[in-house]
Amino acid sequence: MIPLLILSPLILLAAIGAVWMARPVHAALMLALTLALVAVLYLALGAEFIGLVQFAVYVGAVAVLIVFSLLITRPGDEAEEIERRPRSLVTGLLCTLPVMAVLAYTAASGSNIKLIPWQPKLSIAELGEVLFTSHAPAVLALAVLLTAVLIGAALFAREPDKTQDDSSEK
Amino acid sequence: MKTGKPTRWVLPGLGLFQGLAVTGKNMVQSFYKKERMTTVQYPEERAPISPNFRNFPFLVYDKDPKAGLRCTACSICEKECPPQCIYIVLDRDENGKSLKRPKVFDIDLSVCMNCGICSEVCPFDSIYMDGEYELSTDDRFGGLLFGLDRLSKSAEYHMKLRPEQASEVMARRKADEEKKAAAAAAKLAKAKADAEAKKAEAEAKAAEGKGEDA
Amino acid sequence: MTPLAMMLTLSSVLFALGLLAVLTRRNAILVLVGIELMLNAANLNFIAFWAFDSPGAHNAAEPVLSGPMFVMFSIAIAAAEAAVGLAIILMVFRHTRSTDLNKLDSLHG
Amino acid sequence: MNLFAAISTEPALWSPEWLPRLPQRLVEMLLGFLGAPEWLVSIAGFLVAAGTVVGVFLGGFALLSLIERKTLARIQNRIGPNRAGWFGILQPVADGIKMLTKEDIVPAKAEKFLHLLAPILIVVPAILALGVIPYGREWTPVSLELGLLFFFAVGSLTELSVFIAGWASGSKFPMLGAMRAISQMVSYELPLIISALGVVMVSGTLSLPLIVEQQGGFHLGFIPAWNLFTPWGFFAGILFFICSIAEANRCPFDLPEGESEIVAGHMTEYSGFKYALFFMGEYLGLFAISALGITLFLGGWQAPLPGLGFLPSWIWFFGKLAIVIFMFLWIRGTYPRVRIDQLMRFAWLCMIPMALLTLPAAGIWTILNRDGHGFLAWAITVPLLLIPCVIVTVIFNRRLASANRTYRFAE
Repeated sequence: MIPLLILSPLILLAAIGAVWMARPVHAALMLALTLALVAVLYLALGAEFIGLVQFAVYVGAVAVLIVFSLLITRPGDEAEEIERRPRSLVTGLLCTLPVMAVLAYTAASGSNIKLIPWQPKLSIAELGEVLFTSHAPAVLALAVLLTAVLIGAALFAREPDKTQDDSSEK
Repeated sequence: MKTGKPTRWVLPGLGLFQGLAVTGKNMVQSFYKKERMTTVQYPEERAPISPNFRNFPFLVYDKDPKAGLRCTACSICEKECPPQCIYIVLDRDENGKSLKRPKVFDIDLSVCMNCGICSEVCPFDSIYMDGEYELSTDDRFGGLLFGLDRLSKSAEYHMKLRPEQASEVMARRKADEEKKAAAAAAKLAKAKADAEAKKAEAEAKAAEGKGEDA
Repeated sequence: MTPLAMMLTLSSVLFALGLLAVLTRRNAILVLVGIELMLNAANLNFIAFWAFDSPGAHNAAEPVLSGPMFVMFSIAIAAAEAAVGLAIILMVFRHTRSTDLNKLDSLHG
Repeated sequence: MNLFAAISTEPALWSPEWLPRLPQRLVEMLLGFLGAPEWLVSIAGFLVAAGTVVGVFLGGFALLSLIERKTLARIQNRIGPNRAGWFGILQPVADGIKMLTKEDIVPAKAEKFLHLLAPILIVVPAILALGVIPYGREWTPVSLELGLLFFFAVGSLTELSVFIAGWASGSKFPMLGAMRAISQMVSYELPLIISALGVVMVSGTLSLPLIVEQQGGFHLGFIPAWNLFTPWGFFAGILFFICSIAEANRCPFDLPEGESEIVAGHMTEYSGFKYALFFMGEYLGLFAISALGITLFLGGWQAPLPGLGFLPSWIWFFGKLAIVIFMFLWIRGTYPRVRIDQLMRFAWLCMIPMALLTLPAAGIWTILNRDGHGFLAWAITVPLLLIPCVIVTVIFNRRLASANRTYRFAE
C-alpha cells in the first residue's frame, strides 16, 4: 500500500509529462521514466520477474527505439506545437474525459468485490513450467509473430534500392 | 573481391592470433630486451641530436664576448630574413662614426622560422644555426625575444656543435688573417724599404752636399 | 479506498492520458508513445488483480499465474508493435520527409 | 518481499573467507551493541556492504587506469607513466586531481539538466550491476533470485543514458557518437543475452550464486567443471566475450568514441568531473561485464584446480577478473578499429546466428548427459557448433567483410 501511495502520483506526473512535453525527445524520455516507475511498482507488488522484464524491454528497448527514431526523423519545431496545443487539448479532453469517467466508475464500483488477500509470490520456475506446457501454443504463436516482425521490420526499414528509387536519397 | 593475385587459402581467423602473438611478444620482451625500448627518459637522458639539426641562429665571437663579436652590423641578414625577425642597431661613437659592431641585435623566436638564410648570407662568418631545442618559456614576450647577451656564443661552442663547419670557417679565417698579415707585413716591408731608400737617398744627398761644401 | 481500487483508478487515468496523447499529438512517433502508455495501463490491471486477489482461491483448477502470464505476452507483443510501428513511420518519413500526421493526406505515395 | 532471498550461514567472523564482509559485520555488531533498532542495523549493514563493493571497484578503477596505460606502453615497447610516484603508482591520483580542478564547461546549446543527468545515469547502472555478482563463497553483496535478469535490466539503462549524453550536449559529434553507440549496443546486447541464456537453460536458475555453485567440482579429477569446458559453453563464452568487448565500447569496437573520427563521441562536450564520471562508468561497466562472464562461464569463485581450496574464494574470483581484463587490454593493443558497417554486419550475420545455435546445443548436451550418454553428447554438439562456425567465418571472410566501401566524393 505504501509503495503504491508513493509511486502512483509519480507515475501520473511522469505520464502527464509524456503527454504534455512540447519537445518530442523530452516526451519520449518522460515515457521512459513512466515505464521505469511502473516497473518499480511491479517490483513492489511482488512481481519481480515482470518488473525486471518490463524494465529491460520497455526502458532498454522500446524507449531507446523511440528516441532513436526521433533522432532520425528530425521532428518539426515545437513553437507551432505549443501554439496549437490549447485547442487540441479541448477536443482531446472532450473525447478522453468520458472514457476516463467510465473506467474510473467501473474501478470504484468494483471495490465491493470480495477479495481474498494473499502474499503475492511469483516463482519463475513455476512460470516457466506453465509457459511451456499449458501456454505452449501461445508461445509458439508469439514466436511466429516475433519472427514475422523481425523480418517485416528489417524489410520496412531497409534502405530502398538505389537503382530504382534515387529521389528518396538525401 | 578480385585482386588479381591468386589467394592462398588460410584458416579464417588465423590472423587474429598471429596479431596477438606479435603484441604479446612485444610486451614480454620489453621487460628484458633493452634494445627493444625505443623511448628515452627525456630530462635525465637525451637522444643524440643529428649534426644536421639546425634550430635557431646564434652569433659567434672570438675570445671576448663584446669586442670579439664577428658581427659588423652590416644588416644583410636583417634584410634577407624572410619573416623579418632580426632587428639590428649599429653602434656609433660620440662623433657619429660607425664602430662596425651592433649596439642592439634582437631575434624574435616567436617569428623566426629557422630557415637558416641569415647564416647563408652572412659575409663575416658571424651568424650560424644553433642546435638548441629547449627554448620554451612561460614569458611569452620577453622570454621569446633573444638579445645580444643570449645570442652571442663563443667560437669554441661553434666548434663543439658543428666541428666540420667551424673548422672550415676557422681555417678560412686563419688563412684570410695570414694573408692580411702577410700583406700588412709586405706593406710594412715595402714602407720600410721605401723609408730606407729615402733615407739612403737623403744620406747620399747630404754626403754630396757636404762634399760640395768641403 | 482499497489498494485494488487505487490501482484500477491509476490505470484508468494512465489509459486516459495515453488516449489524450494519441488524440492530440501530431507527430506519429509521439502517437506511439500514447499507445505504449495505454498498453501499460492495461498491464497494470492484470498485475493488480493478480496481486490483490489470491489467484486460485476462487477456483482451484484455474492457473495461478494468468495475470503475470498475460502481462508477459503483452510486453512481448508491445515490443513487436513498437518495432513494426517505428519501421512503418520511418518508411513514411522516407517518402514524405515528415512524420506529421496532418501532412499525410495524400493518397499518392 | 522475496527480492532478497538471502543465502546466509553464520560463519567464523575472522576467517579469510569472510574478510570482505568484515566491515559490514563490524558495523552491525557495533550498532547492535549500542542498542540501535533492527531496521537501522540492517540498513547500515547494507550501506556498508555496498560501500565495500564500490570501494573495491573504485580502487580497481584507479589501478586499472594505470595498468591499462602501462600494458599498452609495454605492447608498444614504451615504459608508460613512471613519473608520479614509484613506477607511476600515483598517476591515478594525479589524473584525479587534474580532472577535479578542470573547468566544467556546459555548452550554450546544451540542455542543462539532462547534460548533468547523463554522467550520473552512466555510473549508476554499472554500480547496481556490480551489486549482484557473487565474489566469493560468502560474499554476494545482494543475492537476488533473479540476479542475471537484474543485471541485464539495469545494464539496458546505459543505452538511454548514452543517448541523453549525446542529445543533451546539443552538438554534432556527441549526437553522431550517441547514434553509433546505441545501434552498436542494441545489436550486441542480443547475442550477449542469448549466449548467457544457454547457461540459464542448463543450470535452471537465474540466481548468480547458484549458477556458480553448479560449476563446482572437477571432471576426470583435474578439469574444472566450468561451463567454458563444454562445447556449447566454449562457443557461448567466446561469443559473450566478443559481445562484452562491444558492450564495454573497447577497441576494436570503440567506434562510439573513436577519437580519430568523431572526437570522443557522446563525451565530446564533457569536461572535468563529468568526464571523469563517464570514464568511471565505462571502467565499472567493464568490470561488471567481465565479472558476469566469469560467473557464467569461468566458474566464478571456484578454484581452477583441486586442492587449491585453502585460499579464500574471492582471491580466485579477482584473479580470474585480472586475467579477463588483461585479455581486454591485450586485444586493445593488437587490433585496429573496425568500420561501422563491418561491425553491424558482424553482429547480425555472425554473432546472432551462432548465439542462437548454442541454445539447442546446450539443450542436447544437458539431456544426453542426464541420460548418461556423455560421448554422444560430445559427438553431436561439437559438429553442431563447429561446422556452422566455420561456414559463417569463411563466408564472412570471403564475401561480407570485404564488401567494398562506396565513396561518394572521393576519386
